Order: sequence, then structure tokens, then C-alpha cells
Amino acid sequence: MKILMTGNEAIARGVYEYGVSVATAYPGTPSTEILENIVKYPEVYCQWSPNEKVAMEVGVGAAIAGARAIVTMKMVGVNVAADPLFTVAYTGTRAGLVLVSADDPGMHSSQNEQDNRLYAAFAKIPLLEPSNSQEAKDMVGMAMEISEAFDTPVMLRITTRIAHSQSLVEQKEPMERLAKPFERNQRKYVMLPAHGRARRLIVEERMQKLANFSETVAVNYMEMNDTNIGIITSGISYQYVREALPQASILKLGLTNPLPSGLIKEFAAKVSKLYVVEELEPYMEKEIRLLGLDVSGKELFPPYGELSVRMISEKITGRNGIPIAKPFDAPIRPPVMCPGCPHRGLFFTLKQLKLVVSGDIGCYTLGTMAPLEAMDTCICMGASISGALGMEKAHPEMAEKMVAVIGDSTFLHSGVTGLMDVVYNGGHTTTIILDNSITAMTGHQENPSTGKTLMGQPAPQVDFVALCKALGVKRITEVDPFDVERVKEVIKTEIAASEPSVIITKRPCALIIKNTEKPLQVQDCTGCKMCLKLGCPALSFDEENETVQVDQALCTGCGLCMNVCKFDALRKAGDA
Amino acid sequence: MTQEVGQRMLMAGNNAIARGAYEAGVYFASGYPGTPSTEILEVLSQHREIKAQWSANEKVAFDEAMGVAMSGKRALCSMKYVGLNVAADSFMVFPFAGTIGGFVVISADDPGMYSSQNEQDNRYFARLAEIPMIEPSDPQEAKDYLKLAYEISEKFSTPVLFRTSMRVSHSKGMVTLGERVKVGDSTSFVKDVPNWVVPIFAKSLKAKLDAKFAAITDYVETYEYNRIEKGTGKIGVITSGASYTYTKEILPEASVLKLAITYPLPKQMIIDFCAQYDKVYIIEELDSFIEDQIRVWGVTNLSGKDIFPRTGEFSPDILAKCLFNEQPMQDFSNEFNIISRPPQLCPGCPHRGAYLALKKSGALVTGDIGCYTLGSLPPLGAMHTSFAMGTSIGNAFGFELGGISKVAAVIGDATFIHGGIPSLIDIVYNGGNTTVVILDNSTTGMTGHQEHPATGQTLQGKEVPKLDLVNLVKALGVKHVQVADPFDQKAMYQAIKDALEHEGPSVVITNRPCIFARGEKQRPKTPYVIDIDKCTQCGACQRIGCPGVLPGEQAAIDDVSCTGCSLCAQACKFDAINLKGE
Amino acid sequence: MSKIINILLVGVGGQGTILASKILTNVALAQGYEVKMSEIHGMAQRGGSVVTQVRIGEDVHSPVIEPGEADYMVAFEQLEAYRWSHFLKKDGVLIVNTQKIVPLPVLIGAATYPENILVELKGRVEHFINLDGLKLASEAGNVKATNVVLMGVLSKYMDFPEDAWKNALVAGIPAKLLDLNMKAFASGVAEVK
Amino acid sequence: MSNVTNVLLCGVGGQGVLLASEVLALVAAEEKAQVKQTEVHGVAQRGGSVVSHLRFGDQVYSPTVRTGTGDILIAFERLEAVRYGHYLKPGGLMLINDIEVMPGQIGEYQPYPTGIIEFVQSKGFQIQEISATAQAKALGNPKVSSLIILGALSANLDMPQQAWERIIRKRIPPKLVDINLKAFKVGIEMAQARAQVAVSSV
Repeated sequence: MKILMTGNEAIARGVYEYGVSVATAYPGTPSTEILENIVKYPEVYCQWSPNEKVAMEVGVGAAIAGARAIVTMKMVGVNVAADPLFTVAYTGTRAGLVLVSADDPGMHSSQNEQDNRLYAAFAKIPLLEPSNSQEAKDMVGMAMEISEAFDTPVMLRITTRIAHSQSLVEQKEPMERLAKPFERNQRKYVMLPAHGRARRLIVEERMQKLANFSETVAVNYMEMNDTNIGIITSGISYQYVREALPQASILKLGLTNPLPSGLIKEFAAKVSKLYVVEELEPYMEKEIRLLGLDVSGKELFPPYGELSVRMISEKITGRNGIPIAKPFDAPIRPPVMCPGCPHRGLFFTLKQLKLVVSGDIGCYTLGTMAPLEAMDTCICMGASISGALGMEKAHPEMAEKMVAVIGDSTFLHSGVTGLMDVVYNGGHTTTIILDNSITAMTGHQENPSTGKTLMGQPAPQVDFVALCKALGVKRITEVDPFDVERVKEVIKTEIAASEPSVIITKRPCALIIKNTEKPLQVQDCTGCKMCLKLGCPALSFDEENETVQVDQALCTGCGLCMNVCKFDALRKAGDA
Repeated sequence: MTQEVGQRMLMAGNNAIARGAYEAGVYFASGYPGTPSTEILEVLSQHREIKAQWSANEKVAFDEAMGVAMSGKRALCSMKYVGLNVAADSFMVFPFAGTIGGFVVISADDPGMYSSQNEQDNRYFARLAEIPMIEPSDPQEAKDYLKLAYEISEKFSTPVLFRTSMRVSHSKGMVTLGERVKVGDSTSFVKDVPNWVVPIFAKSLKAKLDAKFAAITDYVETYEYNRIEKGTGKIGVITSGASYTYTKEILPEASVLKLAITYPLPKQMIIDFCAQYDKVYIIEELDSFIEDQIRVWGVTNLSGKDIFPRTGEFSPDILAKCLFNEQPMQDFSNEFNIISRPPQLCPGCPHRGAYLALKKSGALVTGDIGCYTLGSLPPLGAMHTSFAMGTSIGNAFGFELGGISKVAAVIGDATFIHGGIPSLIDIVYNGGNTTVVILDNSTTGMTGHQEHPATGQTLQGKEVPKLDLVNLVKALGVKHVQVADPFDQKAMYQAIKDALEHEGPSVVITNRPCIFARGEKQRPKTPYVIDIDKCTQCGACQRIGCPGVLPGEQAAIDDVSCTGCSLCAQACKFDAINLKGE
Repeated sequence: MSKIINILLVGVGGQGTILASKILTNVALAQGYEVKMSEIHGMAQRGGSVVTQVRIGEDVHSPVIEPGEADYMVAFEQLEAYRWSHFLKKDGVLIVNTQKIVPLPVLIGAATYPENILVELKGRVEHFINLDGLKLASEAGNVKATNVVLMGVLSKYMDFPEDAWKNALVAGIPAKLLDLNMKAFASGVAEVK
Repeated sequence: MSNVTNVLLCGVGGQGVLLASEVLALVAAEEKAQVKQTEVHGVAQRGGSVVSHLRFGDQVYSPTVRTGTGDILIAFERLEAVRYGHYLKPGGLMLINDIEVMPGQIGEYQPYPTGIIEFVQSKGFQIQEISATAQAKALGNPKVSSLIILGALSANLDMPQQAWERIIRKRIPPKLVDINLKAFKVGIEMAQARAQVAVSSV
């Protein structure tokens, strides 16, 4: 029967239906829900790994051993997994290995907008692009078959609109989950230069075979209609095109690396004006032009952001759509640290101390927004600690005016080596590990420090104190981030110390604990607005009586505002 | 040797790059060793004006250099091309922020895979990250272009990819020395949240990046170092890097458009150039990176990958063959029963002891990147997979999940620090049973013996506390940790056997330094000798694959290379091998 | 209906737009229509503004609703109605829950919460209705049922049979909460004269 | 390119091939307008086969020598002379150190081949064979064999002795300079004793 599924749910279903045994990942929007849905199929082993590279390595091992494996990540995760990816592209695997890259055109929740189709071309691996949930599911099976038939990893590339859009999907019975026996083959799986040189040629041959395959594969097909306009497209853009130009002829491509040059030429010959409609990079356009074909693409459409039905119909027909009312000028509603968030107290203190804060990726990146405004740099996962060491190397005196902040999950993802390097190369940087016992930003996933696996099994918890000690850090302090005075004192002491130090703030994320505290009450408020500097959504200012008011529905009673109020105007209900 | 300004010196490409960094006023340089890039930092570190360091891995190195550049000083980050895979996450995002102090990242590619696991063409990375890329063709250019790279980096506030190749890095040529320039030095990091906090401001920064890149694209149109060498005749050539030098040997008459900046390309300049010749050859190693871009502009009188190979390194011979079908001189060694001479584990290498024990254990061994990768070759043949830095441990767990029992991962000390830690965390976290053997030889062996966090010394020779691998592994949650002596076969085998039988993650750490590690060369060595009378010619000692044990019906021990590690003696069942003089 | 119906649900993270959209899509599916739905996650839980897009018809391709294309908009909060109202068709239906959730820039005095939102909105669309969903929900037994109240209102403007809605509620809501949600739904229905 | 001299040095990792080619390159750098030299690192220390290309003259572009164009090939080990012989031009000079280093073998055991000198002679090259290693042992340090080989080479190149000495003094650690200079001279004598015709193109 058909049911409504997001692309991510559909991929999980595909994993179940197409005999995949092992699924690994590191959470990242918009890919996270794939594994969270795979958990629902106990037949499939699935796990969160500390980072995408490890997830990839585990998947590679399983696939070489003979079990179908899938590895999922958001597009920047492929940067982290790139090293094994480029080499497994040479060796291939025994059973199917599929990498799901969830790209984010429009950067709804990402730090960049990289088009990972270029990675597939770069690594010389086949690339599949679904345009709805049904295709997302089917292409899991297809990717596995291609991977096994051509002895290559396959990239299944989705975008936010595929991952987080729902459409109908036909359910099928799962096929049998059979693991092939492992075969030792050093020339294939040990990439000594001599072996690599041999595989290198095989990769080129493989791409040739795949190019022929691409000509006839079912997911690359023409929908001939009015031949005045011919459009080559793939992924979500196909859906936009169908609505924008119902009359146009379409060459719909599902396997986009390598592209079917014969099919493209054939299609081009049938239509009078050829367009290529694709989001982000002119990836297909470049290949089409290489065939010597005259095609319009990026001169009409931007190389960034998402496309839309309206944009496509306007650019191609040249006719403007119905006029749109001008939006009202509404104040923005940015995401904020939740009421009771343990990060708030820390960033409040960091701002008071006027420190340079080398930041990282997670909820706490929000600490950069007003009114806290206490994060100065943030590039990518794990860059906070090593970036801080760099700043210190540039300006040694900065070590006493600077801290690196990094979340528990991010620290395990790629912060460990950075901290090790601070010790090795004689930095004095102070690192603050924000331990809220969860991977919060992506929607609360477990990680090696939370004591629970993706499949709900109890697991050993990484002991941050022991780990930092083992990395050679001598000064390690644990603090409660709600205790602002103590936090302030500890930070002052540690940045002054002329050796590496680590501060661990311990408080679980407000969204994962059962809150028993009562909301706070206001009494004899002087209206000094000090507490408003915390940027807590539960606090607002009542202009009439010039007092602060506490939203009883939102307040978690964390008491942070109580701690910063000099006039004792905020109290727990019941306290005198 | 002394180096005065104006002096002409013979220098290897890597030394010239280091010199260029010195002359460019670089303040900080970081990297991770990897052939063919390693010497760059080793040479740089000799300049006391420059803070140079080995980092735990390339990403860490990149982030540190980034921190320096954001703080307004010139930073260099050096790595072999696969290192850029490791640093990719930072590399792809840093361009959004741009830089204050000049930032150059060096990617040393290895066409022909002389000492690498793959042959990726890192020019694509410049395109992925939308940053300019510059490529020298010989040592003099290596030095000069590095200085240019810093000018471009600061002019456009962008990181610059400096792509060299094995042939440029490891070829010597004449170089004229210049002065170290004074660069306007920043006094401190300047706060600028909307620029440095990329995730929150990514959308506006993306627009900035696109505008910036458009400006760079205009700039290169008239860039003087993209030069045309007018020739006679009707043939044009567009080339760069080492291919340029081969071109000049084989096509001395041709007109050559020699590109310094190979991304972005000077579109109009190239279109005009192509218009002047009947035929234009695009001569580039590996992929059709330049050729494709030109064809996309509709230029048709081109010849490139239709005649030149997409794989391997070029040479004058290959150009002559592809262009004029001139056959190279036949290698006549095959008319003769020649024996190949593959690299092998050195005499006295501690890895040999570990592999002998692993082989005996019958475990499936996932391997990693380092000297010990040679353990996959006969007669040891005791390693079954090897991909990239740090992959061994994750692979081993994967095998386990794929239904294989008795799996061991082998990984070197430097490699474990580089990329093995998160995967060991993973095995503990997700309840794996895998055994990890850390081959701790107290150095980074394969790349020529560099220091790392567990050796107790930095690149610039500072003594620092050693990272204690035993404590670290325990802190990662591994309960079953043993240290074993690879030269004591009984103990080594027992340790591996126990580890494999142990329920749950287990780690064995070997404790013998590389024969080239600091202090090891000086250690006095007594060689072993074979007692011909006792020897039964069973060949057991030859099967340990030690170059010091000479092949042949009657085995013999070469007393020059023998370090007295005793593994052959332990292999001998007839007590025929003993210390010299005993 | 051969045309496609576009419904936009807008609100603030945590207001229950997701469940509401689930009920709505189940109704449509039960009637044999094709449905596509799209929402952008990520920051939702952090009190950011959230938009859920539902498209119903015989042959739906794009999951995305664009400005000026929405037939119905259900706003769970005033400011969000204000923010997204340009997505509505001139002859569209706008249902506004009068609840106000003040965004951070306003809290810290960096911006002010616009006045007369309802008046301005009324002027923008043909069919406008506002109600205190919070109050109706708490009367029904739980403020969290506001989303169901709003679905009750929506049901009166769409031409799906009332039973279809009730079945969707039964299917989509835990038994022990069903009664109060049925009440909440009914009170929503009653709001439309 | 007639004024360009192409030299190849090959041997087994650890024999000092790279040191020798560096010394030669440095000498050439003092005497010639252009010098280029290249080699493949990485495997050198691990007993693999090593080759170094050296080119000098008025105008040198490529650092690699084309097959069949080498003027001189110096083999630090017999078998390597066969492996890289095809880089020599017809009639080119092969300078061979007469030792045999048995390769570490993979799989089926092969004895060290015989008749190497006869074979390369049959290819029409001029052959000079010297016992550098034996002489080096005689001098009391087997490692100086590379300097003996260089000495023999120098007798076949028109580059002033002072230049050689200067570079050796610069490049070799002080405490080893004397024995290396001694070795160098031994090499020259060995070559002159043989009084072979020097390479015409130089």
C-alpha cells in the first residue's frame, strides 16, 4: 500500500526492503532522520559514529566483509569522510556500499552550500538523484545493485526538499538479507602504490562502462511533449519543471554521474530550444556543453539558493507570474537558546569577561546572537580549539583573553586531536567543553558520552576528565553553568594559567530532562533589566509598570535570572 | 650551507617553497608529514623567524593556520594532497570568511602514485571551494609563486591553494635567493562576528564569496604571470606545472601559454590565444581540468585527453609518443632474468615481529598507512586491507558487523594520533569486539622520521611531555590494554592471542622504536650469525622476510645490515642462529 | 477537484503545527487525493518560526508553496500570520490564532511587536477569521489542543466531509486524549458562523 | 639540447645514491648555467631500487632524462645497470660498481642472475666496472663507496677537481671529510688506470 513519507523515511524503508545489514552515520540536518527511522527496523544494525569518517570506515569494512552497508551524512560530513571515500572509490567493495549525501541548497541549516555532485565526479563514483520519496526509496535498491555490479561505492544525493518533503511511497516486502562470504584480496584492498596504480586504470574503465549503462538505465528517460522547449533536469528541480512547464519535453536524469551523452544528444536533437534546470553548480550544464551542445542554464538561474516553480516558468517563458503582495515588515524570529538552556549562563559570563571566543558548531553557536554576543569565530566542526591555538600563536598574549568553546559531541567528533595539539605545541589555550549530555542541535541524538547507543543499548560513557588528562592536560575543572559566579571565577583563573586548561560545564540540555522546578515569580523589580541581558525567551519587560515579567508557560525555573538579579526580585515560587 | 640574498643556489622544489615562505614573511607554518610535501616544513622550521610545527593531523594544522591568518599574520599550511581530504571541512568553509593575513595551503599531488594510495587531482578542490590556485613548474617558480600566492591571498582576502606535484617538489634546480619582506603586522585579532561566525551568517557570506570570486576571475585575465611564449609555427600549447618543462623539451618551436594561476582561468586570454593557431594542445597531467573549462567556452581547435593519458605522470617520452608516435627506448631488462626490487621492512624493523605474531594468530588484519603497509607483501602477507589514514580501526569494526570474527586492526603511533582515536571511541561506544594493535615505533616512519605528540619533541626541537598512548587508550574506555615487545615472539603472540580472545575492545601496543628513530642509530648492535653445522637449510629464517637474512639454499646473515633483533634466531628451530661471538 | 489546493500552516516552534498537518494530510489521503508536504526543520525546536506546507490534488509535483499561491493559511501566532500573509491568494482563507509569542529581538528591545496586525491582515484577504484558540483549547481541557481547535476551524472552510476529519482525529490521537481533542475540534467548528 | 649532459645514478636504497647525485649536482651547479636533478623519495630507505636523474647545460627544462638519451649511467649495484640501462644513449657510458645486492624476494626464490656485464656489453655501451665497495672496506668504511664511484665519474667529466673538493668539504660532515676525499681520489685513480675514452658529448 502507499503511505506518506519524507524522503528520509523513504530511504530508511529502502534500507529495510533492499537487504541492507549495516547503517552508520553522524547526525546532521537534513540527513539525521534517516538513521532515526532505520532504528524502527530491528533487522538492520545501525549506529551513530563519533564522526562521518568513522561512519564511512565502518560501512566500508562491513561492505568489504560482504554485507550491504549504507552511510548517511549532511553534505559537509562528506568533507570529513573524504579521505576514505577517495580510496574506497578505487578498491570497490564486496557487497553494496552507498553514501547518502544530504545537500542543503538555500542553507536552511548549514554553514555553506557546497554541491556534492562535484564530489561524485571528483571521486569518480556513480551518482543517483531522486526527485521524490518514492524514487528515494527505489534508488537505495538501485544504488546497491550498481555498487555490486560495477564494484564501486555509489553516492545517493538528496537535498533538503527531498529529505524533508513527504509524498506517497509504495511499500514492498523486504528482500532477503544475505551476507556474501569475505574474500581476501590484498591487491584489491591494500592500496600500496603498486596496487593503487593498477586499480586507477580499473576506475577509468569502470567509468566507461557506467557511461554506457547510463544511456539505457531506466531512471534516465525522456518525457516527450511539445518540442519547442526541451528541459534536462534532475532531483527536486524536475518536480518544479513539471508544474512550471506542463507542456515542455523533459529529459529526466536519475543517474547523473556519469551522464548519458548519447541520450542527451538524442534529446537535444528532438527539441528546438534546450535548457538545463539544476540547483547550485552548473554541474550537468558543463557536461552538456562539453558535448558541444548549445544549452541555456546558469545565465537564467542563480548558482546558489533553491529554485522555484515561479522562477522557472518566468525565466523560461519570459512571462511574469501573478503579482505578489509585498510582505509586511515583521520583526525576525531567530532561533534562540531555550529557557533553561545550560549554555546561557556560560555565554553571559563570557560576555561579561569580554573574552575572544573561538566557537564551534552546535546550539551554542546561537551564543553569538544578541544579547549574549559572546562568540567571535565559528567555521566548522572541531575548529574551535585548534583555531584558538592558531590565534595564540599569532598573538601569544591573547591566550589570556580567549577561550575555545565546543560541545560534547563536537569535541568527540573532531576536537580531541585539536586539544592534543594544544598540549603538544605548547599552547596555553583554555578549552570549555559544554557537556549537555546530548547532540542537541540536530534534535537530540545519543553520542559516546551519553551512555546510550542509537539502538537504545546502554553503552560506556566517555569520561571527559579522564580523556583530557590522558591528552596531557593537567588543569581540568568541572562546573555547573547555572552557578555564574563560580563559572566566572574558574574562567578567570584558567585563562591566567600559563598552560593548557579545560573547563567542563556539566548540565543536561533543558529539552531532555524532566523538569520539576517551578517557574519563577517577580517581586519588587527595580526594572534594571539586568536579567534581560540573558536573552531568555521567558523574560520580557512590562513597559507600563516598568517591571520584568516571567512567562509562566515558558520558564523552567532554572534560576539563572535569579542568580544575576542584584535586587532579589526573582524568586522561586514559595520562597520568601 | 650559507644563504645570501642574490645568491644562486641549487634547491629542491620543496626547499624553494620553504625559502619562498621565508621571503614572503610567513609568520606561522603548520602541517602533517606526507610524501611529497614533508621537506617543506622541515626546511622552514630551520628559520627561527618562523613558528613551524607538526600538528596532530591536517585538519588541526589547517585550523591553526586559519587562526593565525584570522589574527592578521601570514600563515602557511602544508600537506600531501590526501591531507586536504582530512582538512576538507575547514577548507570548504574558510573561504566564506576569507582571511586577513595571507593564507596559503599547499597540496603536494602525486601523479604516478610514487608513494600514495590514490591519484586524485586536487585541482578540483580549488573549484569546490571557489578559491584561486597557483601551480609552479620548477624550483625558481616554486619560490616566486609562493610569494605571489600571499599577495593574491591578501589582495582578495581569500585562502589560496598552492598546488605542487612530486616532480616539482622533488626536483632540484637553480634558484636565486631574495630578501624576507616586511609585512604590515597586525597587533591583535579584530572581532567581526558577521564575518567569522559562518554558520549564522552563511547566506550573506555566500554572496560575498561569489562577488569576491568574480573579482578574482577578472583579475587573472591580465595576470602577468600567465605568460605567452611566442614561438614559430602554427601550433599552440596551453600548459602549467611540470608538464610545461616537458613541453619545452618536446615542442621547442610551439607557442606556449604557460599558466601560473590554473583556477580560475583567464577566459578571454585563452580564447584569443586559441584563435591564433590551427591547433592548440592542452598538456596537463591527470584529469582534463583545464581542457574541459576551455571546451565549455565553445573552443573547438583543441587536442588534449584525446591523445594524452588521464592517468600517471607525464614525461618527455610520453609527450613525444602521444604527439609524434615516437616510441621510447625499449626497457630491455625483460630480455634478462632480472629480479624486481620492491621496498621492504628494514632489517631490525619492529613491525616484522608484530606481523609474524599476527600471521600466526590467523586473524584478519585491517591495515593503515605507514611503513607497516609493507607487511601486506609476501613472505609476511599479514595485512589484508589499507585505505587511508586511520581507516584500519573503523574497517575492523565494520568487518565484525559484516560477520567476520577474529579481526585485528594495525595502526602506527602517528597514524593512530592522526585519525584513529574517534574510531577507537566508536568501537567502545558501539560495543565492538575488535582488537587494535598500535605499532608504536616512536616516530613517523614512512615519511622519513618526523616527531609527533607521542615522541616528546616538536618540529623545532623543543622537548615536550610525551603523549602516553596507554593512558589515552584507557581513557577512551578500553579495559584490555597490553604492551608487548615485538622482538619477543612468545610474548607478542600471547598478547595478540589474549586480545583476540578477549570479549570487548582490546588494544596491544608494541614498544620497540624504529631503527631510524632518534637515538637508535647510535645504539651499538651485535649481528647474528648462522652456524652452518647446525643449519638444516629449512628456510624458516628466510621466511621472516628480513633483508638481512640473505636468500639462497644456504641462508646467510649480512652482518652490515643485521641489527641483532633476534627474530631470525627465534624462528630457527635448530638453534643454528646465534649472536656473533657467542 | 482538478486544481491543487495549497495549505500553509505557520507558527512558532513547539506549537504543534506538525500534528495538525498530519491530521490534515490524513483527511486528504482518505479522500483519495495525492498529497505532498514540506517543512524545514533544524531550528524549529529553538523557538524559531516554522512553516509547514501541504499540497493536495490529483497530480501534485512540487512539495513547495510559493508566495501568492496559498489557498488557506492557518496561523498559530499573530506575528507569524503577519510574516507569511503574502503567501496567500487574494481570495484565500486566513485563520489566525490571536496568541502572541514575543520574539527575542522584541524581548531585548531591539525591535517592537507590530500593532494592529489583525486589522492589517483583514484588509489583505477576502476570508479572514481570528480566534483565541488558547482559550478554547483550555476550555476543552488542555492548551496543547490549540492546533486541533484550528483544524476544526479549517475544516469548515474546506469541502471534506466532517466524518473524514473525525476519523483522522481517531487515527492520529492517543485514545486517552481523544475526547478533549474532539471537544477542541468541535469548538473550532463552532467558531465559524 | 646537444649541450645538455644527462646522467643517471641508480642503486639500492641505503647505498648513498642520493648523496652522490647531490654532490654531482652541486658541482655542476657551480660550473654550468642550468642544472636539474630529480629522484623519487619514500621507498629509498627501505631497500628498494633507487634512480636519480641529473641534467646540466645551457638550457634545461625537464628534470627527467628521456630514455635513450643518457650520456652516463652510474650503477651502484650490478643488477640496477640492467634495470635502467635503456635510459642510456647508444654507446653511452656505464659505470658499474661490481657488487651484487640480492633483492628481498616476493614468492618463488630466484638466484642472483649471472652474465650481467656480458649482457649490457652486448647492448653496445661502454662499460667501466670498478670495485668501489671492496676499496671502501679497504679504506675502513664501506659507506664511502659512493665517493669512490663519484671519483671514477669525475674522471669522465670535464669539471675541475677544486670544484669537487669544495663541494665535498661543504656537504660532508667535518669528521668524515678526509676519508671521503681519500675515497674520491681512489676513485679517480681507478678510472684513470682504466684510461677509458671519456664521453664525447662532454
